[in-house]
Amino acid sequence: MKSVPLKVVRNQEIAEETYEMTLSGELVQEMNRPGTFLHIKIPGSHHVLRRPISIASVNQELGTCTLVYKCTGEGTRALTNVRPNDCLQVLGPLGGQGFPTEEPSTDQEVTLIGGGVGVPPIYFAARRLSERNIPFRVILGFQNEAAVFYEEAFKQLQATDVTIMTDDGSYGEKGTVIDAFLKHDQPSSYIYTCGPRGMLKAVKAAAHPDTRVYVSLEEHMGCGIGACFACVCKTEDETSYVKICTDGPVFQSNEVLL
Amino acid sequence: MKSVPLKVVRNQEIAEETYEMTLSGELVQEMNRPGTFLHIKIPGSHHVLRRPISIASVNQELGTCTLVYKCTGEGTRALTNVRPNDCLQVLGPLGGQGFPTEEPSTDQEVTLIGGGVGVPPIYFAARRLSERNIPFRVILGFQNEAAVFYEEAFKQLQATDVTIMTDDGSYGEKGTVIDAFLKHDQPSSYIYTCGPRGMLKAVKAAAHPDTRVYVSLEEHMGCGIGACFACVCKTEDETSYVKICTDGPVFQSNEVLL
Amino acid sequence: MSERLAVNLPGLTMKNPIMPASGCFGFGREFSELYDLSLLGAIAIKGTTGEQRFGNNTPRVAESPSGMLNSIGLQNPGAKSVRDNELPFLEQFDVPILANVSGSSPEEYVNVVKTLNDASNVGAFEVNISCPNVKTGGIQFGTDPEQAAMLTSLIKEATNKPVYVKLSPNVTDITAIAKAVERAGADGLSLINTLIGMRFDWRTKKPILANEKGGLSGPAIKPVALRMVYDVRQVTDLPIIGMGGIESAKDVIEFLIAGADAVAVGTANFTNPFACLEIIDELPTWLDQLNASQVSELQRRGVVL
Amino acid sequence: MSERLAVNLPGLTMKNPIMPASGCFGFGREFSELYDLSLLGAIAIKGTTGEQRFGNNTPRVAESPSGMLNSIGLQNPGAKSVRDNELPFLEQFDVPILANVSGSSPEEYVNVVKTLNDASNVGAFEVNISCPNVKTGGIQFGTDPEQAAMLTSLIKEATNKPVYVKLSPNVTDITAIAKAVERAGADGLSLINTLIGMRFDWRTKKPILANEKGGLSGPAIKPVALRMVYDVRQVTDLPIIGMGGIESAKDVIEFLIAGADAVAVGTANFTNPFACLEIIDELPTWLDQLNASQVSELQRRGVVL
Ligand SMILES: Cc1cc2nc3c(=O)[nH]c(=O)nc-3n(C[C@H](O)[C@H](O)[C@H](O)COP(=O)(O)OP(=O)(O)OC[C@H]3O[C@@H](n4cnc5c(N)ncnc54)[C@H](O)[C@@H]3O)c2cc1C
Ligand SMILES: Cc1cc2nc3c(=O)[nH]c(=O)nc-3n(C[C@H](O)[C@H](O)[C@H](O)COP(=O)(O)OP(=O)(O)OC[C@H]3O[C@@H](n4cnc5c(N)ncnc54)[C@H](O)[C@@H]3O)c2cc1C
Ligand SMILES: Cc1cc2nc3c(=O)[nH]c(=O)nc-3n(C[C@H](O)[C@H](O)[C@H](O)COP(=O)(O)O)c2cc1C
Ligand SMILES: Cc1cc2nc3c(=O)[nH]c(=O)nc-3n(C[C@H](O)[C@H](O)[C@H](O)COP(=O)(O)O)c2cc1C
Ligand code: FES
Ligand code: FES
Repeated sequence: MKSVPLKVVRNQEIAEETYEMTLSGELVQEMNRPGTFLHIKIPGSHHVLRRPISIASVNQELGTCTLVYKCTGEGTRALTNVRPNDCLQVLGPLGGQGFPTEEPSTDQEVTLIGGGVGVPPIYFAARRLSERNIPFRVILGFQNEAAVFYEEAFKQLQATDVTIMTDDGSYGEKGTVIDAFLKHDQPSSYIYTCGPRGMLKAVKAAAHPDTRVYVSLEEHMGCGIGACFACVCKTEDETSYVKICTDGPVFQSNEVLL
Repeated sequence: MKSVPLKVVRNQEIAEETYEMTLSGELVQEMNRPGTFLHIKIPGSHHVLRRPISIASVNQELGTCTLVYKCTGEGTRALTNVRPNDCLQVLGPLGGQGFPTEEPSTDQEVTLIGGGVGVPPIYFAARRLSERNIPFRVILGFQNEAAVFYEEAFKQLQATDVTIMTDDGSYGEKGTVIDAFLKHDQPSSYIYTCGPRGMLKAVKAAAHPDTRVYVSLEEHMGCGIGACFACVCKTEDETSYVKICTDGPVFQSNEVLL
Repeated sequence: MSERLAVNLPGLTMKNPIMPASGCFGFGREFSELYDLSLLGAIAIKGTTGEQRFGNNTPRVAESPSGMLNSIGLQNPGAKSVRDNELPFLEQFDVPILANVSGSSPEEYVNVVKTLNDASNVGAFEVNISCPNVKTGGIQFGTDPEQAAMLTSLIKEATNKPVYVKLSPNVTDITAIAKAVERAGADGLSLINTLIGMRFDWRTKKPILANEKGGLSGPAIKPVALRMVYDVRQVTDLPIIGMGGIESAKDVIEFLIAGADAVAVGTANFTNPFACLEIIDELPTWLDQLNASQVSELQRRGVVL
Repeated sequence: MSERLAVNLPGLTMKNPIMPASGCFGFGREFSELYDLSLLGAIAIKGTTGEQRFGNNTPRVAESPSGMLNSIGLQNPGAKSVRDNELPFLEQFDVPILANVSGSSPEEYVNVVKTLNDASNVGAFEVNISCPNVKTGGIQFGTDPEQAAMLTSLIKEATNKPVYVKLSPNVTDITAIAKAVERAGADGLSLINTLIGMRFDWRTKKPILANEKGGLSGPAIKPVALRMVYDVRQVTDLPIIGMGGIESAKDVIEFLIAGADAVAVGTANFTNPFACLEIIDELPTWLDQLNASQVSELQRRGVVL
């Protein structure tokens, strides 16, 4: 974990209000766990809080990493104005626990479920699984056709299946990722999922009891390194808290209260 | 007076911590009075106040104006990072009264006295006088050699004389602009001066009673357009105030209490 | 002019909820050269005192991150001159005036109100009991509920026009002052005025402002302003003109949600002289996004009353 | 390590005037992975209560221009665990600890102080009478001079270590509280804690923070903090630890000029986790520019006392 400037290589819109940004620098060498994230200083001096963004993929040959972020507020809006060759102050990689892509064996299947900008860390996990030849299926949910991204990217990773769901049915099938999930009756050994809290909850509820479900959580963050207690989440038994930034952001679904 | 974006054409250091910036845009057409200024929004959102900077010259053929500013604080520091093709939000031209370069006749002489970053509006005045073939002498004061700028530019305008004074004698002559001024015994019809308040005071005191002395004043500004009462200066009789942004920034020296 | 934006407050029939804040817009002359003042919801004019005031020494403004300090010190030409020279100028515009009133003594406040009372375009008074920049008067009326109430009743007796009291944020409990002035007859509340602050010049090792202290305004104070609007909204039904750091239509929405009925825009006029106009232009789009047909649908939403 | 930066405060022999502010640095573990904590002047640890606390619901932070709101709600493992698990960890570093103490009742404060009293690296206590984020206790001690004094004397009786009282800025007159706790025996003052603020989410029309209100910190509050340090400096000779929006060595100079003897850096640790270290590195250059051979030459300069 370091705080260093990374150079912007590319920053472009890939879906409605959704941007893909590629960064280069030595720090990339330390980025290797899907589910971990970068804490990015927003250029322009009035933002005191950094923004946590998941690593969506890394290319160690080129020394680059790629992020996908949605423009939802002032900070991410400012990020869209960043240009190639600008530098971003990046703290990371952060997160004590990512998706355990080293766990599944080739005779097990992983179901990857991503909602909206929960898709990027899922994609990084898919790359790792694909490298290890672990079979995986992908279910992605988006608001509408304009919001869809990375369908092709997942297909190129030889996913067993890639299902796209949209809220309004304007692309893929109409419905939620849960609808798609329930249609498939073969329970997989693992589920890796990231998306809105309600979706994670529904995935947890719908999963077969034998499936190990890993959820990646989001919360407003201060420090990003475990010092400020901003990003806590209750444990499932409600007797204690975990810190999403350092204990997570990925948790086994029975560790936390969703 | 308008508030519009102007495009940055050039922005480079021309003396120690002193930058010359050229801007282009239609607004330049309205810039024609030496002594008037632009109220510039500092890029980067945490600055709520604009910065007043004098117009140092305009080139109507190219549609450009040039400013010279010293990096003295956070806002001007941010300005140094502006790059060609960036846009700056500019309100202007501002100022109700500039140097009256249309007043002198060709048989009169004008003495131009500038101190530090008081030089730019003096230079704009010199260009106008030169166009009208009014004879003028120039005395410029700087801290030291590294701070000197525009000596050559004034010479090219066929100034009768260009004297450079430095506080430490590292360039030109050692001493103040007043020292240089007092050496010249022929009083001129006009003095146009801009610089630190103490210098203006000394020029006023040293000037021959028949000389019309015009001083350009600086003050911290809010609105720049006369609405907020931030930039006032007492009248010489202390019975009332003038607003530097709209009644000035140039005043006849007996109008204001220096 | 969209009907959707209209807001009716005591004495102020506003085309939209936006007015420039007192002290940041002079008496409108300068801004009238930039745009048509009739487009504004109302105008809060510069704080007016009994006699002409020259204000404090300069520098009178300093900057801070996302904010500024001012210590203008109520420079103004005095109530008579405002009545005879400034208000008539504003009559050409179809916009109600909120006359901001200051003074060193209750008598002076009353005197200003009486002097301006007959100006037909003055829709209401805004009593500044919170100016941090004058030595006597002003702020002590704003920090003591009893004094605030006393001043309010005196002014209410002096005019038949609605009276808004402008509260100071530099207090332990702003709701106590709000309740006190409500009981004393206030028709509305304006909040907040500036927070007292200071900056120092590292070169001279002295305060930057000649007056040492000044009032902090701008986006920096927005969360404090929102909190106070919200707190005051919980204890009163009076109309609230919210202000403090408003720069955009989104900020306006935030103040409406917090409990304001209309808003004032101060410092943003310096950052962008067209701020009020741009906010008014953008408001309809925000209403659309919020599925609100009228501004009034957004007022007092988050309110627990 | 330059002797020029050394600062001596009661209980805190500091290599330099910089300490991370309470709540923004945990108990040092995380930052110790970024740099050597022995480089710091001191460390103010996270506010500690009698028993373990879980704090408020999330979201616990929100952003505002040049600032942030937090409503952590004093989550901490409780005094015993701090004594047994956190303070021993910090012993490996050559840096004095300022133990920040909170509670809902005077008894709880006293209990925390007694529990932590024997930890050898605790140089002094910082009594937080100003936390805006807990329902009971905390802030009412900070808004009433008598309560503040009462609490201070109780704590003074419970320990022989120096006691700093951390004041709330959410008061009409901070100097009254400062004088009261001085009379009650405080050895020093810390100021300021956060200003109470709020933000709203335009989409949900609800407060962003689960706890609704939170404490505003960061550069936005710097002018308010400087003003309060200056005001308090005029009425007391006690050492002052100044804080509120410090991001740079230049900010530190401003606080020293205003009247602080040392400073704490809070929010800036989030913006830049190396903030404290970079400030310490830059200070000597600033001393050069100011022709000061020692930090002490800059202390209490602008002071009128
Ligand atoms: C571990 C982690 C990984 C993430 N990965 C991605 C990703 O790959 N792509 C992506 O688009 N988004 C991701 N997010 C969400 C992303 O951090 C927020 O969308 C972003 O911070 C919003 O900032 P803003 O400036 O647009 O919003 P603003 O509303 O202006 O932000 C204000 C404050 O609230 C915080 N905030 C607002 N929404 C969220 C949120 N949903 N989660 C956390 N903080 C929030 C901001 O960080 C900031 O501190 C991730 C969040 C976490 C915690
Ligand atoms: C009419 C006019 C014309 C000017 N022309 C020039 C010029 O051509 N070249 C040039 O280098 N400078 C000029 N100045 C001075 C210039 O405005 C200041 O140097 C600049 O505003 C300082 O900003 P900063 O961000 O560097 O300093 P900061 O200290 O960060 O500024 C903080 C605040 O103080 C104000 N301020 C600080 N110093 C001054 C000052 N000397 N005058 C006015 N406001 C100040 C700033 O505008 C800002 O509001 C002019 C000033 C005026 C009033
Ligand atoms: C330069 C300046 C002058 C002001 N003068 C007055 C005044 O005369 N009367 C008054 O009630 N408020 C005055 N104020 C306070 C504003 O009306 C407003 O309450 C405050 O600035 C907060 O709003 P803002 O953050 O949008 O500026 C003044 C503010 C500024 C910045
Ligand atoms: C996330 C967070 C947690 C805090 N927790 C505490 C605390 O436990 N005890 C305390 O006295 N102050 C606490 N504070 C206040 C800071 O110590 C400091 O007084 C305040 O943030 C102002 O400084 P800053 O602007 O540099 O952050 C906290 C501040 C923040 C931002
Ligand atoms: S963000 Fe600070 S503890 Fe997680
Ligand atoms: S800057 Fe506002 S009146 Fe001159």
